[in-house]
Amino acid sequence: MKISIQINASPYQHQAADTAWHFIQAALEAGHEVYRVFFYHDGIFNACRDSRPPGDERDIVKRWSALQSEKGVDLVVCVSSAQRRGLLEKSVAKKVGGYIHAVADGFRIAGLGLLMESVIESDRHLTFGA
Amino acid sequence: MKISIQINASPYQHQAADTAWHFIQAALEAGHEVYRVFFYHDGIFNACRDSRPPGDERDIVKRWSALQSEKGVDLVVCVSSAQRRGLLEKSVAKKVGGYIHAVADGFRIAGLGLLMESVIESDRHLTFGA
Amino acid sequence: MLYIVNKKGEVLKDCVERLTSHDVILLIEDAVLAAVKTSPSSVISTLASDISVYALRSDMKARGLDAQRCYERIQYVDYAGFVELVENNKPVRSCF
Amino acid sequence: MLYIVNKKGEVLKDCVERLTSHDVILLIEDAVLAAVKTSPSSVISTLASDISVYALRSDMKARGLDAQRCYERIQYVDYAGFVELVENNKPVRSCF
Amino acid sequence: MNLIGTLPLVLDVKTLFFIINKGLQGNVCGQEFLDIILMAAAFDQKVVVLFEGDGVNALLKNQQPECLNLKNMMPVLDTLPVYDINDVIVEKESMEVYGLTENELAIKAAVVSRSDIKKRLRSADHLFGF
Amino acid sequence: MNLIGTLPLVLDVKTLFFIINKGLQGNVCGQEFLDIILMAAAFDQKVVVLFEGDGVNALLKNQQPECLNLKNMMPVLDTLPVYDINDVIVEKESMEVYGLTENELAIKAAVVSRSDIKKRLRSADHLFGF
Repeated sequence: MKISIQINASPYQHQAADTAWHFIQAALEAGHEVYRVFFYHDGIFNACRDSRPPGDERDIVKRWSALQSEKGVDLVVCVSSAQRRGLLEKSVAKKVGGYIHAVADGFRIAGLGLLMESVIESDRHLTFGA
Repeated sequence: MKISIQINASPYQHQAADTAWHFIQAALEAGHEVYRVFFYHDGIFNACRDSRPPGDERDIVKRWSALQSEKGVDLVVCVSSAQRRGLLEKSVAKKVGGYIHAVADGFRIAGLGLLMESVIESDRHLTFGA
Repeated sequence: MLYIVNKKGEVLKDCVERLTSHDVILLIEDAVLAAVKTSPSSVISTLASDISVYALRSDMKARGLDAQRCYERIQYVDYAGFVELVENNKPVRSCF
Repeated sequence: MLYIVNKKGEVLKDCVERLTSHDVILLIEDAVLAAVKTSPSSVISTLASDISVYALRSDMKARGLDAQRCYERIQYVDYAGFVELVENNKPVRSCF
Repeated sequence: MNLIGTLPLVLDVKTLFFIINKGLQGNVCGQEFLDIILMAAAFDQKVVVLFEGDGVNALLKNQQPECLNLKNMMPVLDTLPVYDINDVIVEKESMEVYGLTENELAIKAAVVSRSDIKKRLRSADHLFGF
Repeated sequence: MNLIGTLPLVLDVKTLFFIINKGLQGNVCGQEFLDIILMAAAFDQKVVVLFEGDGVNALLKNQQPECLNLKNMMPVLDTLPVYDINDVIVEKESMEVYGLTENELAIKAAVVSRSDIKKRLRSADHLFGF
């Protein structure tokens, strides 16, 4: 089964990002394909490269990066949600050669078209919100 | 009357930052003193320097900066909330000579002590949340 | 004591259950929906008469609600009135 | 049809009012509090018997709730069971 | 970085229900939700927009969010037919809760009972909320 | 940038009520709220911690958030007396809602009726929630 995931809430302030992550682990273990994780609304803050939780706590951003590097799950941050909220700034991106310095490893930036594609190609679409 | 304000929610996703701003305008007009605005939890995202809402919409971050420059209201971002969520990163701050490149003009970074001082010195403390 | 409430569901209900004589409650943001008379979730009708109920006018206007659809007991304030309520009541509880 | 619910107040109530025969509901995050028998806000007891009610075990455990305090009709799943519910039901509605 | 992504040439047509059960004013989530709806239409999907619960108030005439410097969503709702989104339904029971009649609605929408909506929902591929 | 701020040498003593009416597990807000409580004690304020509503469940023994990689707040609650925070009260009516008895509570707390709590609340200078 192909599963599409959408995350609407910021990490730490809400459990949504935790629940989604545990769900994805279980889905992959059961042999399903996670077609894409799309970060929307405040969900884009899951991609904050500079997030530094205290050392004795889970690091939500790093956990997402690992999901991409180890399991190849596609992580997409909505460009318009991110620009509104200050995760990305075009002039900065030009200077530093891309958005790669704002978002953590393993995330890519794209528009809502990639959410739609994910939804259309998948058997299920789950939204995790606040 | 001295009023202390605490903002717990991210801008745009919730009305809290809007309501607080309108309240503060009215309080200042009525001759009250706003002792401090303290940004806590996801409220720290109100200070995102790079936030770029579409041109036909209110710019919440700029509105806060103006409140500081025009009315002298003290805007304080909680350092631990901000580090957890990725608004600030110590190694970056060292390189660029301070946090000034992460937070917008008019905000300063500090610990919970400044919230406590604000509360103790004020006649009222109002929290605006999600 | 002043309660500032911004949601109409459980948040408002929890608050209303704890109101006592001469308390003041101000509905802001999405809580103004509870001012509508027909709303079944509106616990406003259950309040004792010695409790003052206010709603923030701009939040009503933003949502297209007019006073005719709302409980007669509700009083309306603008932000200046919001500030006065805060000035005249202590302590203030923000319920969100 | 599967409903995934993460809050126990109005969100759960709105969802429960729309459940029909053979629907499945899964309580996650703070919604697991609605599984507690004594909770007055728990609308679980009002559900028809042909509706299946599940709760996510790890969210119960995290909050110190054990099955003895909860409605007997509730079935418990871990994340693997959560995935199976998603696999076996269509469409899925996330209520938050 | 690729902002559009590589899309397959031919995509399936799925039935997508977009459920608006909260007001559209006060925060940006409703606004960003409408963006998803428009994107779904641009992808030629079968789009149904459903107003229920508190969401029926989003259809009220004379909403004036401008008084709080908030964006009015009514022009976007007015645009739905332009995007060939004509399957707009409102739950009858929720209208009764708020004492609304059909001629008080700002846009054209079919008033449908909860049980009939449920029959339609069962045939959907994916459900979206915010 | 000044992380501590300049504090007056002598601060007033105010009566501060901290109301926990939500669970402390699942997100970081409860945890960050406890930080404010500890800071208030460090400032030698008169601190009262009140558990009511869903918040009474935060006092349950045997909470195991570690199973979701979440931080357990019980060690912090255990620490309250160390910070001279001894005025911890639980609303009787809320305990009844969840069928809890006094010996099921993980920490020492006085069970007080709603009406008696209200009398105490009225004497507070500031109320905090999250």
